[in-house]
Amino acid sequence: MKFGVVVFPGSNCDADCLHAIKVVTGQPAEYIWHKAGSVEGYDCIVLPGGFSYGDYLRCGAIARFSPVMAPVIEFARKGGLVLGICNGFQVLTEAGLLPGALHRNKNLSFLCHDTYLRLENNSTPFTTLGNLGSVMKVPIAHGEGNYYVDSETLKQLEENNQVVFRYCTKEGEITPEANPNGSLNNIAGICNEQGNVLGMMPHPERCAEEILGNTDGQVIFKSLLAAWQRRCG
Amino acid sequence: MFQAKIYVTLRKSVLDPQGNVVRKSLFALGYDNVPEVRIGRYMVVDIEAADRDAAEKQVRDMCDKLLVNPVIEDYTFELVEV
Amino acid sequence: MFQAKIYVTLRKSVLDPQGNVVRKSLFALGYDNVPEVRIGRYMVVDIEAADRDAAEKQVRDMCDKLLVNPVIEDYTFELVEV
Amino acid sequence: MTIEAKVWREMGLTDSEYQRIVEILGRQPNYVEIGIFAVMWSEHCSYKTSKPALKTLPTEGPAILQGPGENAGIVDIGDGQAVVFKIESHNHPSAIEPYQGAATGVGGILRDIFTMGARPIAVLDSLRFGELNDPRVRYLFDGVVAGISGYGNCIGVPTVGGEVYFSDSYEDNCLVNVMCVGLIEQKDIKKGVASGVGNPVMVVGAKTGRDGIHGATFASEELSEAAAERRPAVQVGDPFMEKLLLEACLEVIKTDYVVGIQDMGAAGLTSSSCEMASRAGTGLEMDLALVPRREEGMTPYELMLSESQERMLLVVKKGSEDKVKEIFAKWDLDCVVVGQVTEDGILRLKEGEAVVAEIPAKALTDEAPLYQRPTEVPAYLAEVQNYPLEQLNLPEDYNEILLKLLASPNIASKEYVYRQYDHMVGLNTVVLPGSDAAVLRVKGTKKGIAMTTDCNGRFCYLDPKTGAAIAVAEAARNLVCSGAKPLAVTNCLNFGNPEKPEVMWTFWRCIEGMGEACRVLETPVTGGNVSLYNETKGNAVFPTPTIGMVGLVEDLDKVCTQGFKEEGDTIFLIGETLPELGGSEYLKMHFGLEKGQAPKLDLDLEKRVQQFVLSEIKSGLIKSAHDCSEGGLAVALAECCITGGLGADITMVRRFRGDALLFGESQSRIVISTPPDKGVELVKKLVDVGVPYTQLGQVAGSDLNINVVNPGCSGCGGNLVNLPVAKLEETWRGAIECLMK
Ligand SMILES: Nc1ncnc2c1ncn2[C@@H]1O[C@H](COP(=O)(O)OP(=O)(O)O)[C@@H](O)[C@H]1O
Ligand SMILES: [Mg+2]
Repeated sequence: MKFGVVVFPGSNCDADCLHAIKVVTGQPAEYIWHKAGSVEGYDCIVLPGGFSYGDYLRCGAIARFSPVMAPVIEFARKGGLVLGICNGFQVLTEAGLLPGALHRNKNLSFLCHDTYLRLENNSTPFTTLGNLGSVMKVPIAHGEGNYYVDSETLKQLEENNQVVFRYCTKEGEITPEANPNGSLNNIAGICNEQGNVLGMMPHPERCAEEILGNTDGQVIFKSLLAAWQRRCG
Repeated sequence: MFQAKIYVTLRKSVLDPQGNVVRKSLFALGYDNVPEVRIGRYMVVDIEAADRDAAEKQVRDMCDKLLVNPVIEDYTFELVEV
Repeated sequence: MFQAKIYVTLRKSVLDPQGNVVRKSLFALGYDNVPEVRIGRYMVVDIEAADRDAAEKQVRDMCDKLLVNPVIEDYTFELVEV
Repeated sequence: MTIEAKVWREMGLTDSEYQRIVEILGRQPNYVEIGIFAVMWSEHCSYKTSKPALKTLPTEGPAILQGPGENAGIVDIGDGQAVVFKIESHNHPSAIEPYQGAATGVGGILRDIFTMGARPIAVLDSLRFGELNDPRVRYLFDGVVAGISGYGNCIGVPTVGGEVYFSDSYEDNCLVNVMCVGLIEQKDIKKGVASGVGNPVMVVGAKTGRDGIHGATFASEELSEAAAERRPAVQVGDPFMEKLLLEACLEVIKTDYVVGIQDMGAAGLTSSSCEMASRAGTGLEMDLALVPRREEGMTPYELMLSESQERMLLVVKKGSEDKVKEIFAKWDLDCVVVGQVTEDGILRLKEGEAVVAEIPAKALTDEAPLYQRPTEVPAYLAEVQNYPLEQLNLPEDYNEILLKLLASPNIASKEYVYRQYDHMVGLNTVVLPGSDAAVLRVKGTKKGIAMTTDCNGRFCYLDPKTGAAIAVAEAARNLVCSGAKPLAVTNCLNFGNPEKPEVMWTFWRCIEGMGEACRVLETPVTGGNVSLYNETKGNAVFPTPTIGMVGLVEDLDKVCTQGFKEEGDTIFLIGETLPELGGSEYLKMHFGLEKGQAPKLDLDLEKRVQQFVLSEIKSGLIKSAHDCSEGGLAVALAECCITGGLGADITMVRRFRGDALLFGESQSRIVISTPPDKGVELVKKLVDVGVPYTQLGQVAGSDLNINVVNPGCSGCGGNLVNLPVAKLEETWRGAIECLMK
């Protein structure tokens, strides 16, 4: 299985994603430059965290027009696996691959700390190896992770089971206190209707190695590999 | 040469965290007569165009395409010849 | 009840990184006729005041005290009765 | 230009300095030349006041690859790798505009590191403000933290540590010191030299605007109304531009096109060009008309003195210009040839054909006058040192005092600050902020790099020499507690107006103390930064010689943290508690006193304590280690309990005042825990090396209990502290946030 990690100007978790993918899955992973005209030959595209174009104007708003995004969108429409983490999630919403928008955290300040996530949907290719309702500890690091979408679409998201992760307490309850940024319904990550595009604010690549004291993030990369193996043997 | 003054605001339905914080700190400063504050973006875009219509059309395009996110934002703009 | 529309801009010779990047990406989108973009803030402040003068004075105070950073920003505002 | 106008005075030059310039040039300088001399000879760039003292610091050691004089220091960490690090102040800009001042401070120090070819892997920030009950202070504090967070997070270098102190002495002059640590393969080290006559000189990065003209001179005078008048256009940081610059520079440095490279920091194009020429013993000729600019009608004077951020000066091999441009173009960056290296040692500036300035490069860098400024013992010293502390009443309720201390902003958790910093990006942060020192792994090895910044300004105020030595000792202690061997120091010397003999005296004493400690602890000084004139209306900041230190963890499996690990473990205090209350947070918080003698520091004992703890962390005997700093033993124990989520039962013999025993800040003390069955072995080793210690008790339950027994006085003993760890934690964690609401 071959992973591609897109490098936008200002991406800064690109190297981290590449590292985590290789360490966890043992599969090849390469950078894809934002000016690339195609994403041929990749089985999964990762849009990493960071501050593409400085997060100027709106997070992800400018990166969304990078040349590479047209083939990425095409790839996604054809059912290709696309994972957007943090800034990558913001790019996906700006690009219209995922509904809604991420705006300023409710307390206005950047937040970097562990959060607890409850797995709400383990039937996506990103989460099959996780147990439904299980709690994982994954750090966030963002100033604009406050998920918003109009009530109509929110209703659909919930009905279609597109909410994949919710911020919760250590014990797994969904409470206002457990919601770090004011996201609607404590939403931390969502997928598209087909389930092949996932966007999440927390950083699984930051908790995928023993040495970093937390391996809860591994399940996402391992699930991706498993999904690919099921499909392509 | 034209100059577009673009006013971008958060949609009514969207909570404005920044506006709330500012309202609270105004209150703390003794301004108890400020029921609401909304904070948006103010963009001044210079644009070379043959005529007002052309300029106007282009500004609208830019906003719809890049400058404004319709999911959470609304906008209005003025165009002045300079 | 009055409503103040406050326009905050970066002072003339102060660098506007955001404006520059937006200008460049507009260019990349084919808008080669946009020599400059400056990005500031647009604030809408509701304010209860006896009369226009009182409101105006208060708005100016708020700007000088909290809403505007005089070291790098300038502002203007309009006041409408609502 | 009319010389009668005495323009040099407005630019901060004295008449005698001006005469010196006339002698050097053998003629009257023109306006541009005066401006160039003024900024290069400013305190900020020339160190004309501090150099004589700095020369006395130890700068050599087996691990030192680059000492003072370059853009940053370099230490060997084995395997052909090295650590590049430096600390810098941005005090004055941050006082004017906290967000941008702090942000551009981060930007500047990052450039110092990647200029050498190193990839920045961590930032630390050492901050000082007035008391948080003042709204202006809260504004500065929030602005500075937001600025560091805004810039550091965006560029993707984790901010992993630092310190924050609050004291009235910093009310009008906040201190913002930022340290950056980078990692490099020794073969890739680049220097700021303009060698190779005929080689092209290139300007890279942001366009030049009228930002911060005379910022360097501005940083060399008191923050007065008058100074505010001449305030230059504030520099606004562009972290996105810097990120592109960082990646592009590291890419181009990996090629062999680059001869020398230097960032444009204070005094912008002026300092970078003449320093590069001076180091190489060459000259530079530049056509200012070629410098990309942001604003119209900029004069040569403005172009040379602009402090626009995110710019670099490159000297590349002749013929490689296009290859270099290609690389920068890939990152969407301007890269323009503006001149070439010459042999005559002259910095020659043209505008088109017209020569606008001609100055010997060395005259700017090496011939600034040095000042042996007069010194005089400060009058306040005797008064504060002889204050009769022994007459103070003992506290009624030690529980109450401990909780108050944990809630004091100087001791309370700094989570409010570091949760606003991305301290994880890069996947290297093995020990996160919240312990004594941060530890980062070196991918592909078993090694880790530990780092910390430390300085207790109050101690330096009460006893400059001992205070500065303590800063070094504490920094080393913090590294040792994390299992690292201290390697080297970078320092940031924040003082008041050096033209005042009393300030100058404290400066010299601090350097003396620092030098002595660095010698004994074998941590040479690899560079740093001096920030003087931190003084307003006669109020100078506490002498604050901030120490940044890096250390090496040889095996990451042996890294150690402060939290207690397991019920039943035995707790020891390594080192000795003396009846010392002087300068303690307890005195300040409970009695409102910043008086007394600074704690004694026995450097030989300090060294033995550190060596012992380090070797027993490696041997696995020590499971947790935390040094006693602000708040003394009781606070250290509380922090071990909080971070470990475990309680402790402590019993001590009281030989003197209970408050000194619990809250005094005696030096060279480390609280450690060891497995119950290893206590005997540990004691034996302690006795062998003759390091004093006290067995305190064990890790147990969910409360912190501190009992004292009092031989020969029944009833004086008993339980002094009994508090649930949950209560300690809630008090300690929430304190600063509450004050900011
Ligand atoms: N300004 C800051 N930025 C980042 N981390 C900080 C800052 N201030 C304090 N910290 C972190 O909080 C912890 C405690 O700091 P401090 O009380 O200064 O420790 P010590 O007393 O051992 O020097 C350390 O891990 C330190 O790195
Ligand atoms: Mg410590």
